Amino acid sequence: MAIAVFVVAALMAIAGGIGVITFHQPIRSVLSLVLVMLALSVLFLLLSAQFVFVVQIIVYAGAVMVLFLFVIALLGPARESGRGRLRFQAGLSGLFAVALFGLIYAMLQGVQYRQPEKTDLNVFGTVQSIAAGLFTTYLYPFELTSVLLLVAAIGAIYLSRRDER
Amino acid sequence: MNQTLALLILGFPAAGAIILAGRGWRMPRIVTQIIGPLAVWSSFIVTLNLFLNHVNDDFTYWTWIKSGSFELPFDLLIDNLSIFMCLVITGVGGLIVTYSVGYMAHEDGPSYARFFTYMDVFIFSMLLLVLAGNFVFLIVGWALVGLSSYFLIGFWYQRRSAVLAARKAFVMNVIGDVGMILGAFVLFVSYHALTYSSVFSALKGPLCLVCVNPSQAADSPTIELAAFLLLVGAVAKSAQLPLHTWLPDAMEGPTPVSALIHAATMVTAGVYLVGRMHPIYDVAVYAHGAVAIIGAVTALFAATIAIVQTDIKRVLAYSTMSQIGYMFLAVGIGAYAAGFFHLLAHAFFKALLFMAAGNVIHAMHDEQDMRKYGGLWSQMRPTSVTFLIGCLSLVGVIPFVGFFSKEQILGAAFSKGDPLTLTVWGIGFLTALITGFYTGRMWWLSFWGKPSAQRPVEHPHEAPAVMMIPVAILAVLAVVGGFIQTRALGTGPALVSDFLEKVVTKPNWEESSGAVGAGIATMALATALFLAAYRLRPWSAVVPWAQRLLEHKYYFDEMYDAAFVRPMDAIAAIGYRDVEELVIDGAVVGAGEAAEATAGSLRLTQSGYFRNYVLVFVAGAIIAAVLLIVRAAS
Amino acid sequence: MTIGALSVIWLLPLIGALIVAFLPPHLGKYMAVLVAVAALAVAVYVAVLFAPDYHRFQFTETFAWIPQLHVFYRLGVDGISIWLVVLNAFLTTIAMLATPLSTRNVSRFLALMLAMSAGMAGVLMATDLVLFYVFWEAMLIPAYFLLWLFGEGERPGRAALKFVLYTLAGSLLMLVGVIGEYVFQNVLPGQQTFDLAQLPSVAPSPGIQFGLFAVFALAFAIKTPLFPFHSWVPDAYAAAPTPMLVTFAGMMGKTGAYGFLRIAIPLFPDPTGLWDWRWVIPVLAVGGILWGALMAIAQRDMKMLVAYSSISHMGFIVLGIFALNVQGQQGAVLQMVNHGVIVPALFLIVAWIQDRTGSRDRSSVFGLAPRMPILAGVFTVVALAALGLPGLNSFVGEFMTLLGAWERAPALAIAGAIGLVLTPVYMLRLFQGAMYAEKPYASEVDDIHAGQLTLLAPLVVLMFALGLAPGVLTALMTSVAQQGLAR
Amino acid sequence: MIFAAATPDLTYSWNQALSDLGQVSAIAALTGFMLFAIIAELALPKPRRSGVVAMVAVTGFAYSLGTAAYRWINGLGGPAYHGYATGDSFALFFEILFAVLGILTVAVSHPYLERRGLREGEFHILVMAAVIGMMVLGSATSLVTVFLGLELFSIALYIACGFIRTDSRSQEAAAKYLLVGGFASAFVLYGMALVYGASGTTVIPQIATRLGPAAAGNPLLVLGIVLMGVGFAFKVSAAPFHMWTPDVYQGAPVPVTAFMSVGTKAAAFAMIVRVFASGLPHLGPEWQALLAFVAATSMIVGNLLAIAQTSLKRLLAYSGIAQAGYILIGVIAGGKDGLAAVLFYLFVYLFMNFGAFAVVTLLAGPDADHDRISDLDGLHRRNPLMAILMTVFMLSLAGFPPFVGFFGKLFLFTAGVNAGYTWLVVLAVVMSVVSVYYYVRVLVPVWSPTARTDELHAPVSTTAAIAISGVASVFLGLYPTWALIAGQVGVGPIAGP
Amino acid sequence: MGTFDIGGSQMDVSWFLLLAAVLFTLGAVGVLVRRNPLIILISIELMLNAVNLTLVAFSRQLGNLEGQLFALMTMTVAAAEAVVGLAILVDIFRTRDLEDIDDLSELKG
Repeated sequence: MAIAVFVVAALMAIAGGIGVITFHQPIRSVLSLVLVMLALSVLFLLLSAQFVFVVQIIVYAGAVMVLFLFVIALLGPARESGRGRLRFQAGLSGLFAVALFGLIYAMLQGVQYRQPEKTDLNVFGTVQSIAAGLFTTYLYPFELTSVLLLVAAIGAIYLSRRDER
Repeated sequence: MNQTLALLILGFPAAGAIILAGRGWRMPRIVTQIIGPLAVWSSFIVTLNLFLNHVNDDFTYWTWIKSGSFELPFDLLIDNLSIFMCLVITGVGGLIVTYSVGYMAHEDGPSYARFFTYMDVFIFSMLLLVLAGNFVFLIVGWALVGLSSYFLIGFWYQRRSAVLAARKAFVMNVIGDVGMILGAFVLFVSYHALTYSSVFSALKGPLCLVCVNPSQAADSPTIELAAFLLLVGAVAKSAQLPLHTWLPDAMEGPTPVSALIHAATMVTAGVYLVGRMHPIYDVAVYAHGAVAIIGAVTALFAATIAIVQTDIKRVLAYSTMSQIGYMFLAVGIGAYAAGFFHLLAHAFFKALLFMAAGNVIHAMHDEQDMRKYGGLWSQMRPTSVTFLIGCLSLVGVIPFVGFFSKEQILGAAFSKGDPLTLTVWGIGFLTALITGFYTGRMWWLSFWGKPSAQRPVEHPHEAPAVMMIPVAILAVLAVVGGFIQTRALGTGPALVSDFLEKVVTKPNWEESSGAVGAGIATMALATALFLAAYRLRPWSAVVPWAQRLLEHKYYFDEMYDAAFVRPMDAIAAIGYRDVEELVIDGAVVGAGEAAEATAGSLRLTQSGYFRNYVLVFVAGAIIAAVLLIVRAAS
Repeated sequence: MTIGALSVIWLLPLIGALIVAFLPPHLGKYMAVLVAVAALAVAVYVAVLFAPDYHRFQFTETFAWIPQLHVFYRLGVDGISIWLVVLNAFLTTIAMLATPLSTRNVSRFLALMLAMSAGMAGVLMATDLVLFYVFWEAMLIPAYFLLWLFGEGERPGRAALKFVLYTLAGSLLMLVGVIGEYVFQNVLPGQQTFDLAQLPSVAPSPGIQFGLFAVFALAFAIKTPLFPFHSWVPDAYAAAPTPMLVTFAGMMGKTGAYGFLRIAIPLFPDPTGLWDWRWVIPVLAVGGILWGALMAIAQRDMKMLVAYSSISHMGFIVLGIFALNVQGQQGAVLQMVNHGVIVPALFLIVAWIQDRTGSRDRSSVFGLAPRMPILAGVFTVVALAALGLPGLNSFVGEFMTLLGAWERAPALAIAGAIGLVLTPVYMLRLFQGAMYAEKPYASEVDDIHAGQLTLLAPLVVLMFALGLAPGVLTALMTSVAQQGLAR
Repeated sequence: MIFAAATPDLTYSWNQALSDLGQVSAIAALTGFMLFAIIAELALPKPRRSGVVAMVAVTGFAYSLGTAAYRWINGLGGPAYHGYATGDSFALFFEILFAVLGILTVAVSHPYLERRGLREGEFHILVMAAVIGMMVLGSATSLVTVFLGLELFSIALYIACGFIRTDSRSQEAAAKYLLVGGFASAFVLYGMALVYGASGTTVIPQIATRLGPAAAGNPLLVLGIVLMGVGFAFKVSAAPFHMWTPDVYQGAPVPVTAFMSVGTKAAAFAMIVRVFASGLPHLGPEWQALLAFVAATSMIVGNLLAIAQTSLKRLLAYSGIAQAGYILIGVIAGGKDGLAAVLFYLFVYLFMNFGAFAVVTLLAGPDADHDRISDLDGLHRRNPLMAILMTVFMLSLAGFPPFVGFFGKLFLFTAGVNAGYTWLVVLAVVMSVVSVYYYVRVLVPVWSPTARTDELHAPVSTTAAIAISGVASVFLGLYPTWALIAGQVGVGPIAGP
Repeated sequence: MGTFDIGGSQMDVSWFLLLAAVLFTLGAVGVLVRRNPLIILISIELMLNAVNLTLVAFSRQLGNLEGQLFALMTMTVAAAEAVVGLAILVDIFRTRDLEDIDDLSELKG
């Protein structure tokens, strides 16, 4: 059962991934990415990461991707036209990508994984456990994300402000 | 006291030179006229004083340098040999400098002072050469006389030929200097000393300190090497084969210079050297033999060339070479005293010949071509007479000084009787005959007959007293000088030999009775040829090729030019163009240009395209991963 | 830490430079001369108090500079460096005096000259390897600016850059050598030292020495310059302004030779690997003697001729150093001093001739002797000294270096002696060509004036004095502070 | 004390939280000042905003500097936040460095912005944010905090690069930087994930202890090292991951370039040292090989490409690439000496490189940065002080003694040879010769005779910043010992005392 | 060791890692070949998502919560990056029509 879910989700994710990089219309790429995200969220759930699953759907697929859609809507549907200037780019890219994947794949083979820790799977990944982690051990990183977001916000505001000169 | 006196010998000419160099050209001419000769005569007096007091000592003044085991003082060696040489130098030198007062009178103020400066420098250098008590100051003096010679040859620097001749003389002399320096190195490495006393006493002791087998010490390759290297110096300075080509050209200098440096003193330094180094040459038989052979060959060689010369000074120059060849021959076979006696005699008659010729040249307004003289006998009687005395002495007519000295040399060679000496005697005999011929040719051509149509001056003036008196003194000496040493003929005194053989080695063979006869016969034949030369002059029409060969001086200059001078210039020019600029500099510049070119092409990778950058990024990541995988695998 | 005499010798010109740079021309020159004379006075004072036969560094100063790396500010002099320190101060004074007030930005020029002099003094006095290196590199900076900003010719900047890059190529590799010497020296960890007095006793293994010697020797060879690493010299000397040449040609090259003597020889007693470097370098030195002379023969430009003659002469110095015996090495030091006296004089004379005739081309300068009798007289002495006339100073050095070389290997001395024969060829061509001709030089040219004569006078006096009594110099050379150098 | 980071710590108390805050007080204080600056920016009338924000920023940096210095002097410092951050001397060293950098940047950029008509307070806020990010990176002892710090200063810099909104070059720089930066971040993150997977923790000291010597050769870790390594190399702008550098440096406003040329590099090196040397000591051979490759490429590419440049910013960018190669030698050599040399070099690089860029800010006109080398024409007459200081910076970068750059190289190279990387050091010195060529080329217009005589006005704050940099470049060279001691103390927590 | 039980099925973490690797590579390809800057941004998001999958998978395999927390942080960062990226692109779009990232090649050399 779980394996079936995994296979389906994985295929969807890959399909979405291919979609991202093949569709000419940006809007279709965005939607493909949403598909990937949804598929991944399923996998997260499968991996006992309920809270991440929720955040993935609500924040990531929901909010961030909508932002992309807004921008696309704002700017108009720009299609890539012509063949571009870098003639060898596509071929070489394919080659390099295959090489990169091959290397990653090769190195993932025969890995001796680490002995798992004894964990109660009933609380693993629940909102409570995440919260307890975030507000105690992860307090510092958590606070840092707030600064990060603040800076991103200021930057975005500054950049998108109309030039007053 | 004597120590100071010895230094004074050097001091007077040095002081004279410094004074004249510093202010001479602003002083009245008379001051120059006084200081120049006075410096030399003062030295002469001091030397005479030492001579009369029989001083014999090695005076050390200060440590010149000390460097590890190499310690060298500035010391002056006063012994019979150096006193003898000093007397010749200051005596004959004094006469010649005095003569110059008149000869150079046409020069303007600065040049006049310059001339006497150079002359004093020369006297100083020559005295240093003979007085030096060690090899280094011998070399210093050796080089300084070369320098003075350079200055004086190039005295009339307006003449390009004089400038070139000066340079030629200098470079040739430097070759000799280098030979001597290397010879000194050999001696130092063997004996760890460079003073004469240490080296010679080491030679007398266990001879070769570095020899593998001490029993070979008597004559070792080391000693031979040192002797040969010193010989290079002697040969260069004394214009012997094969380093002789500078001397004829050196006649570009004023005539007193030729008389002093290129006849009487400097060119005989080689003879002095071999005499001074007799402990070495006594042991080094091959080098010693080489001295004799070089001397003999040079004597003949130079005499043959003298036959065809037309320039009166050049005849005398080749004659000088030839006579020095005799001296070399003498010291080379071990008859040192005979060699030095001929040195003295030659100083008398050759200085006389040059100065008398100088009178002629003066009178002829610097014309030196004998073919344009003629008929001077009646017009310049005193000069002609003195010149004739010189000629007769040169030829060896009895009883002029040349007869006694030359006879002694040939006699010594004849009597020793081994194949080598007999050979050199043969050459010497031949040379003596040729000497008679070319001297006769010179005499008849210049002074006899009718005045040449091309003569620049119709009524030449006789030289002034200041020039004539030194010539006369020398003429007297040339006539009577021989009688101080007549014992070779079986009777009479041998003042020079007795005096010098306290220092140099005595010949270890007896004068044979046949030698005297052979000597007298030789000189008689030579005299006959002298007289016959009047008729035999147009000989060259018979063998024109020989004339050409001799006129080109056996093509030595051409050979040297082709073998050394032109290749050197060519190598320098080609080396500069093709190696220095292309390779040595090119490699450096090329490296820079290569870097720039690489930069230029690398720059194209920075295309400005984002996707290219990412591509390179990924490529880098792949390379890094492969690197680590290969590393792990190996 | 108190500042000792040696510190004063290099700090004085440096501080002087900072002040002089901002003074108006006249005041600047007075100040510069004053500073140079003061430094010379201190250097002479040190030489006077110097003790011979003492086998350590004298007047030492020590201050922990970078103790973590065992780097100390160590100064000291021994018999090898003392005379070079004096020579440097002396030449700096001459250079200051020789600088005409009409030079553009003369204060700046003088300041840079003083700074360069300070750097060279530091090189000669440093007894810590890192400190040596620091001075070694630092002196390039003023040299570069001097060549570039005050250079002559069409593209002085190019010559300056070539000089700096070429020199740096060597000296940066030497930095690897300095580090290697530190890392590979034969001591327990934590006890490393950069002390030049101690380093000879802790030499690394021969294989390492072979490599380290190579990088050090390259740096020194370029600076000296040793054949065939000399190609910066003609450009740089041609571009350098004359007062600069007094110290640049007179002193800077010596620092390379000094490096051979102070560092390459004692620190690497056995630099053998694929071959023995102590045979390679003298062969190159002989090559330099001959090649430099040949190239000098080929030159038409008088300044270039002197530049190449300098390459030839430096060959004798290196040859003497690698004779590896007392005569050779003392002769080399003597010859450094001698060359330092002669070459500035030659360059000054060439420059004055150029000033008056407007040309340095040998073919267009002739017959000056009647026009400039005083110059002719002085030039005579200088030319003779340069060609190694016995009795003048250069002869002593050449004699000693060749004697040393003969003791090591006669072939080296014989080949070197050929250089002695070639030297008069080009020197006399230069001298006679400029001075003599059938007619005097076409236009009226002034003789050198009294100031210029007084500038040359001390040099000429030294040429005679050092020739007559070189023992004065060698007397102090008995103090050798390092093992491995001939005593 | 080390917490088991993975498990929630329900005993975490206020006191503990406050004490942890104390360990990162420099960061915390600066964050506070940044918030204050934001409020000021919002509240104040437009003409006065920029100045006030600048003042706040300087005060914040100074305060932060004071805090860090105080803690440094008193030897306070230790792990905080369950091992996710630390206030150890390594962190403090970088906090001090970045605080100084911040002050210098504000001092230089305020007049620059005025000249270019961009009196916007946001700039200083972004600088503060970037400094915070860098400080976080310096004090991070967990992969998570490392990543967050990295992103924090990167994002601030993306914006800062595009700060001149209407300038196409500024836009291009920002876009390129952001896109390549995001791409590289993904690599870093992927690598971190793999390391996490192999070790079960993100806390760096624990990674080392958990893995132990047995981890050597673990493919997960090797892959992690490759992926992180390329990302790190990107951040220090080492070849072949350097391609963004010249473009971004050239397009960004000069003060931003100045700031990031020093800051990014220092922060990224702090990250490399922390992650590799401290977290993965048992995989030393792997990451050393990787970094050696990167270092060699950087030295070659950086130095050679710099020759051909006409833009000062680009030239300095390539020079920065080459310098990254030199510094990497110290990292590869490792050990106390090597890492201390890295810290020393980073500290002095701050002055010499920033100073050089700061001089370039003076050339800017109202419409554009004038950054061609020829724009320096006649500097010795237009502003002699700046000419002298520029000379000092160039000579120092070229590694001439007695300027400080030489000693930095000396320490780095010594460590390199000591560790057996002689070939790398030889390559470095050979390429250094090339580098002299272009550094000196910059000086040509500075000192050449010129017709330009118009005075180049240098505002007080800029002059002060440049002068401080110049004095530091000279003084730290004449007496490098103290700074080297600081470097040695700084690496104490990583290399041992 | 790399396996864990999900709802009774034994699943291997390497499957997830492989999937993540595929997605990561796809994202990288997107960055490499696409010219529309928006799509490049989207591709980067895809790469980050792939990493998130890796983190969460490891988290599950190790029974260690940290991976999930890390993934959350990553999402935040991704969001911030997206916002800033979009802002920059919008800023560029305001002054010109940028449909090809290769148009951004004023800076080069």
